Amino acid sequence: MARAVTNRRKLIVTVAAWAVGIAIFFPILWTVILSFKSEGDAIKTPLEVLSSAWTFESYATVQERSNYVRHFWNSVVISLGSTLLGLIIAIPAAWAMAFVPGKQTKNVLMWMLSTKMLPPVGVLVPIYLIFRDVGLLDTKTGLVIVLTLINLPIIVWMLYTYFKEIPGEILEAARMDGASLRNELIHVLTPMAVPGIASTVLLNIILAWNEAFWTLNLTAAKAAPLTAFIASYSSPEGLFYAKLSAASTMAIAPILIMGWFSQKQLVRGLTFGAVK
Amino acid sequence: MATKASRAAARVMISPAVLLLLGWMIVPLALTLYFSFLRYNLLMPGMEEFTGWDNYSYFLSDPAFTAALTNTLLLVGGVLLITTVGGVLLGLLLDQPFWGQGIVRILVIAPFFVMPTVSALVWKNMFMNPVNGLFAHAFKALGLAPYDFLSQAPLLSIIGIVSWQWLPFATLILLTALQSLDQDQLEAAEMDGASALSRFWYIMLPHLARSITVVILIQTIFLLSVFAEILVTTNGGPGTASTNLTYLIYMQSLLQFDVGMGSAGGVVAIILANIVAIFLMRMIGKNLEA
Amino acid sequence: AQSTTITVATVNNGDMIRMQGLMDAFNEAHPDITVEWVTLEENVLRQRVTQDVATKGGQFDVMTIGTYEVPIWGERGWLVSLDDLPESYDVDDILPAIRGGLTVDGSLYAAPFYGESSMVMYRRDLMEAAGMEMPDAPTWEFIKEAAAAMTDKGNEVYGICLRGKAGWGENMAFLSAMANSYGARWFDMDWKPQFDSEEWKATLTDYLELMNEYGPPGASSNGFNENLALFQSGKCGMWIDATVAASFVTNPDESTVADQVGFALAPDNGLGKRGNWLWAWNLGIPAGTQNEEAAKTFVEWATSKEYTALVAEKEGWANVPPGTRQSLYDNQEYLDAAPFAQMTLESINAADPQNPTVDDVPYVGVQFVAIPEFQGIGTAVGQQFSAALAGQVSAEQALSMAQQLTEREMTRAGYIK
Amino acid sequence: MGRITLDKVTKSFGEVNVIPPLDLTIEDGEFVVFVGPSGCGKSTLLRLIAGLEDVSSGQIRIDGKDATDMPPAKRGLAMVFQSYALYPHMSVRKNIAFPMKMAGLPQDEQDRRINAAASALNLTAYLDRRPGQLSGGQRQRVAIGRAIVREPSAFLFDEPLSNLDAALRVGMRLEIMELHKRLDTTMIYVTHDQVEAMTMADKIVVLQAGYIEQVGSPLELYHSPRNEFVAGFIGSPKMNLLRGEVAAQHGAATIGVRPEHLAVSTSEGQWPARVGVAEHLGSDTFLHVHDHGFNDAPMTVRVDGEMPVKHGDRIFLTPDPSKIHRFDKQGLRI
Amino acid sequence: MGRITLDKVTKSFGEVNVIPPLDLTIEDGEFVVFVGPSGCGKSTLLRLIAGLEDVSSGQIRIDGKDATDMPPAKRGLAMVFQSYALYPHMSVRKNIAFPMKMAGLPQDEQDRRINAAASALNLTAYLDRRPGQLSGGQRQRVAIGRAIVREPSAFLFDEPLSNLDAALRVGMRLEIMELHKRLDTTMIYVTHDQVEAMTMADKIVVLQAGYIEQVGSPLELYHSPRNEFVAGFIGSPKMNLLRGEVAAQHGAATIGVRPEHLAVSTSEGQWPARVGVAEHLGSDTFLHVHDHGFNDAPMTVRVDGEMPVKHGDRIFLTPDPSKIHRFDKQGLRI
Ligand SMILES: Nc1ncnc2c1ncn2[C@@H]1O[C@H](COP(=O)(O)OP(=O)(O)OP(=O)(O)O)[C@@H](O)[C@H]1O
Ligand SMILES: Nc1ncnc2c1ncn2[C@@H]1O[C@H](COP(=O)(O)OP(=O)(O)OP(=O)(O)O)[C@@H](O)[C@H]1O
Ligand SMILES: [Mg+2]
Ligand SMILES: [Mg+2]
Repeated sequence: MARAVTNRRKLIVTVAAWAVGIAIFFPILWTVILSFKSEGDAIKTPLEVLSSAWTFESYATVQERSNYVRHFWNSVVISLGSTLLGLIIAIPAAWAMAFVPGKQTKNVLMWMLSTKMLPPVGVLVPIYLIFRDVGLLDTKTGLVIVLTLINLPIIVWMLYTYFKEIPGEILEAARMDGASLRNELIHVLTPMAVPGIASTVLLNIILAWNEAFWTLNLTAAKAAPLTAFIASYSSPEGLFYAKLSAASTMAIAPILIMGWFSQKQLVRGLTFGAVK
Repeated sequence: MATKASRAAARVMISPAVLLLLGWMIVPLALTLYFSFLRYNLLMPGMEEFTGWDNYSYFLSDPAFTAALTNTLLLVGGVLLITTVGGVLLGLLLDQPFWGQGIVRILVIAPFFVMPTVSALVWKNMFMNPVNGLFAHAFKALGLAPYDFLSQAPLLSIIGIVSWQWLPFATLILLTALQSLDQDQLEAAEMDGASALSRFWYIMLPHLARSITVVILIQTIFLLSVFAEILVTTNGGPGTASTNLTYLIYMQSLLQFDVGMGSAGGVVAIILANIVAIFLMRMIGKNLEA
Repeated sequence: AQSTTITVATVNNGDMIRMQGLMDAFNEAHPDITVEWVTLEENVLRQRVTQDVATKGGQFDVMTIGTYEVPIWGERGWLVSLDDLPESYDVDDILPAIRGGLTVDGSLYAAPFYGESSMVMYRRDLMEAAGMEMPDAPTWEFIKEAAAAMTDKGNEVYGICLRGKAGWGENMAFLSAMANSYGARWFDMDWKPQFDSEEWKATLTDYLELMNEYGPPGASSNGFNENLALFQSGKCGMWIDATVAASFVTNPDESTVADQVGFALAPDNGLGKRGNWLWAWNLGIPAGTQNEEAAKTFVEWATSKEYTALVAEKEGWANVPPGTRQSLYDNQEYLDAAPFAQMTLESINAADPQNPTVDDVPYVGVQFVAIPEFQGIGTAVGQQFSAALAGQVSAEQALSMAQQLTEREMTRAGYIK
Repeated sequence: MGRITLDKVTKSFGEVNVIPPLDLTIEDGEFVVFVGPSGCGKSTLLRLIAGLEDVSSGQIRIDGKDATDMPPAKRGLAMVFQSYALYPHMSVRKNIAFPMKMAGLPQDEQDRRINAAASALNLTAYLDRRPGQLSGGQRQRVAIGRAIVREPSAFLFDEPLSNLDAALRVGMRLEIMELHKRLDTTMIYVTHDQVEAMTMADKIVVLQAGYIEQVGSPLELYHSPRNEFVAGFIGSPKMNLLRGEVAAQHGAATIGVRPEHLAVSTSEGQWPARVGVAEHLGSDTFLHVHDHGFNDAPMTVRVDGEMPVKHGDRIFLTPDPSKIHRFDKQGLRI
Repeated sequence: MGRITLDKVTKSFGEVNVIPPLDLTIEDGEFVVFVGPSGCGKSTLLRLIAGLEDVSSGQIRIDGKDATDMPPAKRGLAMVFQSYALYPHMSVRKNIAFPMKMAGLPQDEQDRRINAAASALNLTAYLDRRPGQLSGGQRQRVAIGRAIVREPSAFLFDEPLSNLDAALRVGMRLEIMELHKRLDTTMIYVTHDQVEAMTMADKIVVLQAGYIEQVGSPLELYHSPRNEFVAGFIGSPKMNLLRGEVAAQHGAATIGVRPEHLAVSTSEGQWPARVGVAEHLGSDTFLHVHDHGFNDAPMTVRVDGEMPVKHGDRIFLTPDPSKIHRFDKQGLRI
């Protein structure tokens, strides 16, 4: 309704929305707060925690203990790499499904999604053996391949829903204009789908960044990303809340910041064609 | 578009994706299937032998199996219920005009970016720990005995943690869907004398149906394989109170290194997942077409 | 020599992490060897290294493994034997109980980094306030009385903290050891599980009573770390756990009760076995590694007397890895710095992995059964006991479930014909 | 039953004043059409009457009762939206039933009215379809059906035909007019289509930037537009407006001659000119005429379809003197 | 350069036979318009010519060469789509340059042609804008510009004006006609708009269900429709078709009289009737006449705007005898 919203009502909504927003965000906020406390202070009652001294000591310890930069870099390479590779494979597939649909298109799409339901724990050993034999254990390449494969269905689906919204006439126009299929994809389809591709990329980076099972099990030292970094803080001896908070903050901050800056794209992409 | 040339091109274009996924599915699946009929324990090399259905009968008759099955369904169902209902309500709230919309949206979306391991660690230690956790402090401040979430209500606690991670996802999709609702329809309903509640029930909710299906589909895919949250918080316990299928297979296959049994479990899980998948696809198929 | 890189998988325990900070010394002595660390939480580590060694994945050159794995792996030829260690390493200095656990058919398959048993740690101030005095070798009876006397739930002081988190290395480590002192055992000589015995029933009943009445809330998810945090923050009157904890609870930087901690041997029931276990974290080299020489050099260095001296120099004697060498306990400086040293040594020596129980058993291992199936069975039984602690099932139910599932698994594994 | 009075009604969106004070009375049973250029406030005015927007000041009375603060549902009006705003997830039957369901009417009464509306609108065969399965014209009828069953005291239509193709529009236009004849209910109708306005209205309200330029019957506006704006706006093709000397000859700043009021001859006449594009429609031919010596813009002339003229021909135009409209400097009719 | 011949071309989608065998020749430089009811296959035919669909059988020749299996880009045709299908992410300049870039033309030649096209189409000021920043008419011109620079042997237009509002359509219609005059290239134009078809075409092709009903110049079709379908389809308002006795009097199964060929009198005439709805457009009035005694459907009559008739009046109609169309039982012209 375009009728004027009374300020009173707006105020009530504002209070409610902020309360909910802060409640949902609170665990993250609290983690960040604890990361700036000493171990001893971190387990005190909330009021004492807030009034205690602020310190960078946990960050210093974490930094000293583990090679954050390397884990971070591995995470970046793996998530970007798998996203890029995924796009290269998925764009043609999504083009085919969106613009030359056949009777089986829907089924193929659903089948692709169903491959995501394969429980990873059930197939770890076979994959491990295969990776061992081809020498992909503890390599970024290996992880890029696995993450590409597990996220490919999602990428294909997202792109498919995006491409379907692009009028086929434009591609036909390109064809009339003498564009080959390759040029049609590179010069017309891809740039037009940029918003969709952007959100696909974002979601995929998030999924790849947070994937903890394969990244942990197929790496040792060289290719280990931030998920492995976290695994070394999960329950050490002694007080660890502050160190855990610091490590957690360091692990999630990059993706959180990226997500915040690009949330518009992300939100649009997340709708999976659910919203027309 | 439908010329012979373009159809041929389409087949070429789709084949890398299809072949890769086929490989990704078939190769491990075939190996898993093969292993599932072997007595194969990593710790006892050289003793592999064919055992027929042994692994299956052991896996299926394990009392933990029924528990895991129930827990899996409860976990998926519980999280879906909380996130969709919560998502709709939150979506409705955030759809209203208010001050600071952008910032609140950022706050709400944040949990989606948090690694499952991290979120489980944070909830377990900083919040649900019955001695040093925030909830314990809150209970004590209110003069109540601290509640031990992870041992008294392990599955519920995990449902809570997982819901926290997925609520933003549901909220965002549903919020976007709400925003896409044709205002004319709401106005028409208003002219037709529908109260706010009726407008929600008869106009908004049906409009959201499609988005809700997508939320359910995507979340189910991810929720069926919830693992890190359980490993970090309860290790599937106490007893088997929070063991889901994925975790059960993990225990069989990676804790005991009983690849044979784990594979049998994997096959069972794949079958179950596909039953769920078929069910979902049916529902989606209908809802996505329109 | 050209530079080699070795990858070391290790658990995220304090002593290991300390070693990572002292690598400068190693690098100086061996500039041609670069060490990459993979630090993981215990359960994850165990799963990763076992999987890697069993499949010959070759991702690690040195693995941190426990006394449970060494005999099994050694028997299968998965580890490089360490029989050719130089004279200067002084193998004979290693405590016999520890060394015995790492030896298969006369060959040493891993070098102990630190060893531990379990003992009672208690708060002297609270004990005093309760008007009691802890003997050096308490009985379970005494422990129960003391726990009752010290508990003050209003002030968040709990008489006793014990492991409750499910896992063969968590609650089952404690409970198996406790059961030993109650005269119970895992299997009889025919590998028949014994959870239907009176002894197990007594063990579990007493354990549950202790924890329910005098333990902290949420005990069913407490492992070593959780209990350590509780004790350090002054919430426990007594804690029966690994001897290595002693250095943490007496460290004033971390512990609010550092100067009030006393030690005693693990309790017994007068049956000749105490409720303490034996464990060591060891460094082993998987067979087939490309960098065997470099790996050996590292293992030798990390478990040597020189390393002990290095830690002592940099971090003080209280922080050296304990429980592996007799020479450490002959060192007066250490004994002065570590008030718990004597008790640790005695505890270790009191354990006998070959004869862990009152009645005879077919297996080796104090708080575990050194067969490959044990990890799974132990954890499953641990789940049942943890459920009993959480109040979800009764002690009887938990025991009968444990009996059933163990029998099932042992039958499947072919032990029970 | 359906007299609507606007009394000094204004509306601003924030700073923007969309409707300046405006008075208007719509009599019971009248068919009133709002026309005006895009953005002039037609929809806003309609929505103010419907109650979907609050007035900034002034009063709206319906049948004498002050309705200014009544919620939309209480005003007893029904609205047909440009997009129809059908409920996509409900069948046609449910769509039509919705307002009655909201009003809590008994089921048999609902059925009676649905059947009556459906047969009146030729929808009986489609009652169980969803809107998505209907053609544009059918959808439009459903929207009307939903409005009819409420037995409103007035109907509001916001460009209800603009989404339809030309052929369908003609048909629907007639149907709405029939409906008006039959129900004899007040109808307020917004359109930017000339033909619709001229053929449907009892009374046309010409708006520009929120102001009412003229109110009158279609032929009143056609024959005596009050000013140049109305003159240019009403009639198709547009009236030719000539300035300068010719206008001065008629004692005006501007004169206007409609294309259909110019006689064409190839031999003699008042104004010589040259044919540009000739559009042959069969029944008529529209000539776009250049070089007439007045202003730069081509003049449009309507001639008989049989007239043999083509591009480039020299012709002579003679205006019907009684049909010349004269305007002063302010653009007002003289 | 631009002679297109279809030889027994058919097209089916799966089971559905959309185009039965069809022969058609389009001469070089002709402006051909395809009209027909919705779904009759106009777009399909155009897309077959363009090469965007494969023919099911038959042959398409362009300038004598067999083009049946040529890919679209090779046929040397340019197409303007209903939605214009501009590339939204490219500036106007890039849009126009795209086909030349694909053809690998040298940059300076590209620039030359772009500038020529832009100045011809009045787009010079907009070359650096994106399509999203242009009005509908401007977008249409860009689409044409993109087509022009390829110097195609023929242009194909698929309802290019149907997305524009009425006023703009008139303007663009004239521009396309100008363009045709200037370039003298073959143009094939699909529309369902009467006026467009009548005013633009050299030759109209009337399609029904994939069959060609008639091919001829606009006035040919208006004056001598080959059958009832064409008679009813061409001309607005529609021709009145009368059956039964009146028709028999003229020795036909059906006779047709256009609304503009009926004289109306209030006193005397051939056919007595009663006025239903009277649509006053000012310039004309369309009377919907009932009770004429022939068939049930009302007849439409066009009378002068000044004629004082109203709903319910009795009138008399007299057809112009020379303008009566006669059809036999099969609906064919006699
Ligand atoms: N909610 C709003 N907020 C601000 N300005 C608005 C709002 N709604 C309408 N306007 C402005 O009010 C003016 C009148 O809009 P309105 O929709 O009534 O025009 P209209 O006559 O219906 O035009 P059209 O023929 O294009 O539908 C326009 O300038 C428009 O921009
Ligand atoms: N890809 C297709 N698959 C199946 N049938 C099709 C396809 N494309 C068109 N048709 C059918 O072919 C017939 C002709 O369609 P076409 O689009 O050529 O009609 P048209 O004359 O352009 O209609 P309109 O005026 O509505 O644009 C229609 O019945 C249509 O349903
Ligand atoms: Mg409007
Ligand atoms: Mg078409």
